[in-house]
Amino acid sequence: MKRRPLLKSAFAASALMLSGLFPFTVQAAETIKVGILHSLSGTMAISETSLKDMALMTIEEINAKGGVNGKQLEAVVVDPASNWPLFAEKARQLLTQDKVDVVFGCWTSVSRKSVLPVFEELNGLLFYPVQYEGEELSPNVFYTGAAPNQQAIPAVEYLMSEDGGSAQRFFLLGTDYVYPRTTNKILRAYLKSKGVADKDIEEVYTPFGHSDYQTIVANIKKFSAGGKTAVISTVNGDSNVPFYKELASQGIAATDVPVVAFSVGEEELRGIDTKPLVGHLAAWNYFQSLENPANSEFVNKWQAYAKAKNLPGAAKAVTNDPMEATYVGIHMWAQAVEKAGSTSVDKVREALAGQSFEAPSGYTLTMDKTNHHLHKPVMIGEVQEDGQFSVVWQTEGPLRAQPWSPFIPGNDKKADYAVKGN
Amino acid sequence: MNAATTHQADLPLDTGHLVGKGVNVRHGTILTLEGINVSFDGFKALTDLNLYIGVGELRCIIGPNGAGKTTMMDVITGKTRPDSGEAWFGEQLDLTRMSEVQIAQAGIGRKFQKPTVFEALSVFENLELAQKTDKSVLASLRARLSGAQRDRIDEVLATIRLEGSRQRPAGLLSHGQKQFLEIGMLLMQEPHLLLLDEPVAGMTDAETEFTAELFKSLARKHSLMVVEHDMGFVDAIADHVTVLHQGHVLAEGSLEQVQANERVIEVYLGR
Amino acid sequence: MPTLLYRMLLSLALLLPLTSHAGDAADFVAASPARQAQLLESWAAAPDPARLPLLDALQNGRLVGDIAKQPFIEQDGRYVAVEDAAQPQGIPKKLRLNNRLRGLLATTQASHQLLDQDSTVRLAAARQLQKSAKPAQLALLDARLAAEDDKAVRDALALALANLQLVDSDPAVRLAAVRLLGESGEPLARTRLEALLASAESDSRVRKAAQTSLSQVERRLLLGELLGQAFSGLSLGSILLLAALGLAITFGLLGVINMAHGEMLMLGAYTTWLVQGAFQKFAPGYLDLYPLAALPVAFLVTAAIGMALERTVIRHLYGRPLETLLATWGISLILIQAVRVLFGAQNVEVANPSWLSGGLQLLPNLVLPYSRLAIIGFALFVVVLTWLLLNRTRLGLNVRAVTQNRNMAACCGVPTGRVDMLAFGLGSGIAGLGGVALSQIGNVGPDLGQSYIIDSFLVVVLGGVGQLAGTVMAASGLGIANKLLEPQIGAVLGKILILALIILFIQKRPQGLFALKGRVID
Amino acid sequence: MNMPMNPMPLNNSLLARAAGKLGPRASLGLGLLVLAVLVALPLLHLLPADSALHVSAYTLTLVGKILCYAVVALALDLVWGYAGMLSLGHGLFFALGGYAMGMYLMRESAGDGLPAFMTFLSWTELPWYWYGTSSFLWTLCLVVLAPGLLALVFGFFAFRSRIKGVYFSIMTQSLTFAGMLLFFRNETGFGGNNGFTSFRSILGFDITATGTRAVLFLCIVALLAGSLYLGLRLARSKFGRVLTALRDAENRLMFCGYDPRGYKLFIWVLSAVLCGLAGALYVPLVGIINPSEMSPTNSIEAAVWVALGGRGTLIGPLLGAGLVNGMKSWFTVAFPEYWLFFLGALFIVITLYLPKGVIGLLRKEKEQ
Repeated sequence: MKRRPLLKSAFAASALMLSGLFPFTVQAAETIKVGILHSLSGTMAISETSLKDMALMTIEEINAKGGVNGKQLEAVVVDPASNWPLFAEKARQLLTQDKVDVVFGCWTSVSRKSVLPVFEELNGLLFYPVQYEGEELSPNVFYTGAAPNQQAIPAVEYLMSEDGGSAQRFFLLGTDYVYPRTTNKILRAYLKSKGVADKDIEEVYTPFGHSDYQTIVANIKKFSAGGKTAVISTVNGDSNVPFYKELASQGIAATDVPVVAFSVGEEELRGIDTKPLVGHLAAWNYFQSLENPANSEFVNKWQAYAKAKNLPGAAKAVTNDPMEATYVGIHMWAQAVEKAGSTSVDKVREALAGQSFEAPSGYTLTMDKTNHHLHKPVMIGEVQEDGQFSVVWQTEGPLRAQPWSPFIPGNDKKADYAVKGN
Repeated sequence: MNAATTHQADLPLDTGHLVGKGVNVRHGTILTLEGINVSFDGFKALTDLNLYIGVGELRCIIGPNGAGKTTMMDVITGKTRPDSGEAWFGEQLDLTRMSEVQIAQAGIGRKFQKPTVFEALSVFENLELAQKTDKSVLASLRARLSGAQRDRIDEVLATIRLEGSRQRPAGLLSHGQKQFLEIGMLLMQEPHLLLLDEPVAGMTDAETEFTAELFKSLARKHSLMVVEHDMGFVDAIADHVTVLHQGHVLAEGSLEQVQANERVIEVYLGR
Repeated sequence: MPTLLYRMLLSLALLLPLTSHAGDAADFVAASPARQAQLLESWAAAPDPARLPLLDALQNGRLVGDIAKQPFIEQDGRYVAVEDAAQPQGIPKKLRLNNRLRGLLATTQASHQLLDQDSTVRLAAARQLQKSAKPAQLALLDARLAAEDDKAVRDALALALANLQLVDSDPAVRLAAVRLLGESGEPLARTRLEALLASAESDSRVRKAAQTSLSQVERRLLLGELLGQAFSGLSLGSILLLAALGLAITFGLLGVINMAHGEMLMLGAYTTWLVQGAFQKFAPGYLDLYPLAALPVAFLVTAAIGMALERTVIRHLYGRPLETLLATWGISLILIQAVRVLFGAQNVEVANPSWLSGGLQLLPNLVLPYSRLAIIGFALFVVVLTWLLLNRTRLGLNVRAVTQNRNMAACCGVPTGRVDMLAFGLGSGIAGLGGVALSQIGNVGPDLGQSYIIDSFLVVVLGGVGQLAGTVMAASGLGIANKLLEPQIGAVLGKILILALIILFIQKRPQGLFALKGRVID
Repeated sequence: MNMPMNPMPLNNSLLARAAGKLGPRASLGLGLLVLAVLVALPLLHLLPADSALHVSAYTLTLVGKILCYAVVALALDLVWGYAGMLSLGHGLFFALGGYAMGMYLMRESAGDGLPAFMTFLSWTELPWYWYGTSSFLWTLCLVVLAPGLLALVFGFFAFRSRIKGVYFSIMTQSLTFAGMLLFFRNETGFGGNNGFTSFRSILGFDITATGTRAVLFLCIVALLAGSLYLGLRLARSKFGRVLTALRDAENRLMFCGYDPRGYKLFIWVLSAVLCGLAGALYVPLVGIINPSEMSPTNSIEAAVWVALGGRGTLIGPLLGAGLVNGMKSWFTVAFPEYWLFFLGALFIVITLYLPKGVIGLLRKEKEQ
């Protein structure tokens, strides 16, 4: 029987293909399928895992209230494993194989850029919950995180104010990718418009996962001798811990050189001893420490959920801005589906315009009528000893997003409504 | 693991061609070693070694362990560069300036102490690879065995008595068979000079006898240099013996002469 | 001379008993942030020892106010009334400070501490004022300088005063101030002198003196910078060394391409976190000692895991180094995901104990963080320990025997299986120790090990496989080279350049820095 | 140099060839069958979506992706399985080919202007290495030249100083790591972390059109078939036997008069070029190329495909790439949190119990 091995390999190969053709799904009768596309392994798992859990909690909450249009929501969770081509593949799988009606997911800009063509080709619907650099406006994406004008610029305004320490010099420190670069570009233009000279702005980028901040902190020290300095940090994820630890051990206190971060929230602070960091700042649209009934309900619900599901680190479960944005996004989508009476993407998109929701931030957030972004309030929080932020400043009300920042040349020609292939 | 490689000279890459088709042996000497010194981190492996091998000669080298036999072979084959001294192949080829590959292509074949054959390849293929021909990459890509080449392989197969195993993977051969295969590979290279490091180690008496016959028939056509501990074997083949000790030549002559030499006795039997 | 007059008046005012500070706390609690700033500034110019408890409470975050804006100081959960406040109404709220107020508070506290009995307190206060004194405090500084009898404090005060006197209307005063600043090594002094030179300073003597002082200051600053660079290179080197040392044993001696080595570092760091948690729970009084306790625990835990891996997987793969690579990579995937499932994907918090927080201020622009100093020392300690273990113990002898000739060692009665296991355990344990050190300067998360694995292999290969001295040289060399290149061409290009250099270097010495020469039999 | 780096089963390649010889008709038949299925897939994709036989874009992309990986596995096997040099940097060559194609696709979608990320960096003209990338022909040259030249230079130096075994693996790993760092930089001019995305068209055809996708898929099948044929010819030539000899006893080969450097360099560059070609076809198919393709992890994974399938054989790596990636696709949906455990355990089991890979297992059964 000399042919057997070859037949066997053929069998193996065809089994393999079948597994590709019919991925793991369980068909249930009357449900609305919701895709969740967050990395559960790889480098981004650190940030995205809790968003997946938050999405599941929100879906559970909606289901407990009777679902949407009388149907239960069914979550389809996949793991794109922090691998960008895999994001595109999984997005296609969710839309065409699992036939989900909406996808909540992505964290990094590159993952969003990777799935964008898929969503546009298949006319899917993606809710993106993280603050980002703007410069994009797809009809198939709703952005529930902040655009640069909803985070970066108010933070700098605050730093330049008397209460913020009247900073005159700015050290823009970021991880080398698109979000920090765009943000810093916008900030530079903004600072120039405020009369800050080029020599008073220093822009430094470090690679992903950079862990040795000795030289950079020494440079910050040197730079800060030239006048009241603030550091504007767009340092990403894991690099923050060594950065803050180095700041503390080289004796840079917030009173001397405040650091305002756009990517550090409650979740990131869990990994850092915050005692030496008191007074450093972060700018977000939501903080866990906000005192209002909607938020305390939100926080309690999350902590109870974490405990009930026995999530790792449940004892210290915290909420943060992207989690709130996920929560708000799912609720808004559910409201829009109810309003449209259908899960059809085109109808839901129409219904989403102008949709509003009482968010845990204590504000009523509204989805803009045209530009697919939320109107959001901006808050500056100071790091406290307990790893929480206390809000030291906030905008009067929600701001409208400017995905095409006026500080980037050429953007004045871009339409402020969603167009395919931008 | 390490590093005789540190002795390697940097050579240009394109050495895939025969360096010299013939070896100039006008003075009847195929190999000349003069004043060779080699040391490893202070340890003197060869000191002021002088050795001459004539064309068609069958020379046996004996000597206690650590006498420098293998290092000498390394010097001849280009594996180790001498710190000083001269090594000539024939009259014109300076071995100290040639790479291992160039030396092999010039016509020096070497058999290792431990038989090394290409274990994943068949006996036939082992011989095929060793065959004297253009060994460049391009030639190998296009290579087709001609009838004459095939006949030559069959001939050698017969010589080393491995006709019955021609398609067997070399890795499955017995130790003695591997020794013969390696000798056969040397023959395929058609070298002018054969260096053989303990060729009969691990062979049965019959095999040893056969090997002795084989070597004697090879001499005249080729020059042979045999390192061996088996005195019986040496007695059977050698007309000329060199004794190495502490990196230089202690005595030279016929086996009887050498065995009668006081210093040799001293070295072998201890003081 | 209006200045002189002004100064005399102020000095007089200082000598007068301060009329009313009875309402200070109440004023402050009731005030808006802007008014609070004004209050602090005025207090800074006119210190009063009686105000110190209030300032301390404010700084510690113990000053609270109730709904009626009455001030209280929180003590052990009780609210003690300051001044003549009644019972608190409702739950008093902590007074939140912002950075501006914190800065002013530090200055105000310092000017109050100038009146302290203890000269070290006064010295620290004077140093703080060098950085942040405001013109309104000129008179105060003048008065304190005159009254000060401790030389060190007087020098510090003089320097603080000189900062303010740079804008004095009297050229002689300015000249003296400029000369004094030349003695300073503060980065701020350079800025101030540069500002003076850029201003419309008319007096040529002052200008000239400022030039001289500036170059003096710059020289001192340069020294600090160079030392700082050397230190950070050394520190990075010590970290690379700790990361690579375990690998030098598992890879260098046993020949196992241990891709799970990084995970041993990670497990060591997680063990530190667990030990910290245990201390928080059971011995909060000794919390500061947790890193010391974590060392043996981390060593034992990772060594045990290493030995278990050796027994179950790796021992089947000796002599097949490239296959150990695949198997250990599988192990590393499993360990990472296991930690992720057990402890969560997020980083966990490992806090520096107080004795590893902060740093040694060697020069005004050179701080050597205690954590990094400790790591350099620790790295040396581990190297020495490893050397002793390998060269001075029976186990070390056995390990070297087995790695050189396994069969021969077995014939001599060396229990090779046990030696392999122990050696692998040792390598893993050392990696665990490295993990404890890494937890003090970086993040502790499931991916911790991944970021060190490539560097670790480079260090071992560059140093020469199986060469402890080579590993040490390679680690410190890489660290220093990285830090020398970083300021010139940036972190990324620096790293790429170093990788390119290594690839070229390996050309010349394919077996690493410290390879043995010798005859090799094929 | 007794690095026991390749304790390859003695007679593995012999057996491989034996198997080939024993049932040439059967294997040819099977090969043609697989080929027919692979050619049929894109044609079925052209059917209307509601047809029962319609093959979805998802399936086509997934299978296409796996086929690209299969080419990488085959290329890696040529240097590892046959020549005994384990490269942990093949991801770099794959990515370089991908980037070369990506440059063309970016130019195509940018039209006359600069690619969007350059406008974003405020660059006003193309960097020199972008010249000519709007031409498809030059792009094809780049796809071959970029990985080929890099491999040539690196290989020349590495083989000249006889870096081999573990050293070679670590050096290749550093090489791809350095490449990743370089491409992550935005100033390098390849889009930084985001790399290239949002392609519109290729040679004027809409890149998401079913027809384009089908043709692309056919190209990948052709590449795979071509590489397989090339591999087969090489393995059966004297060149292939020299490689095997090189793997098992490099010194013996040198004393036979062969210069190993030329042989190593040839197979190394060929392998890099194959990877580059696979990368070039992969990019338009999945729609993104970014530096994480160069991460050392990806290259290690490629080695795992080869080991799993069975190195030193031609079919093994293909099977390995298919199995691992198929499982990955399935596990990441079925057990998103636990799939790494499966993958990790798989590697351990393979190395411990299946040193000859799946192919070895299948053959062993046959022998019984």
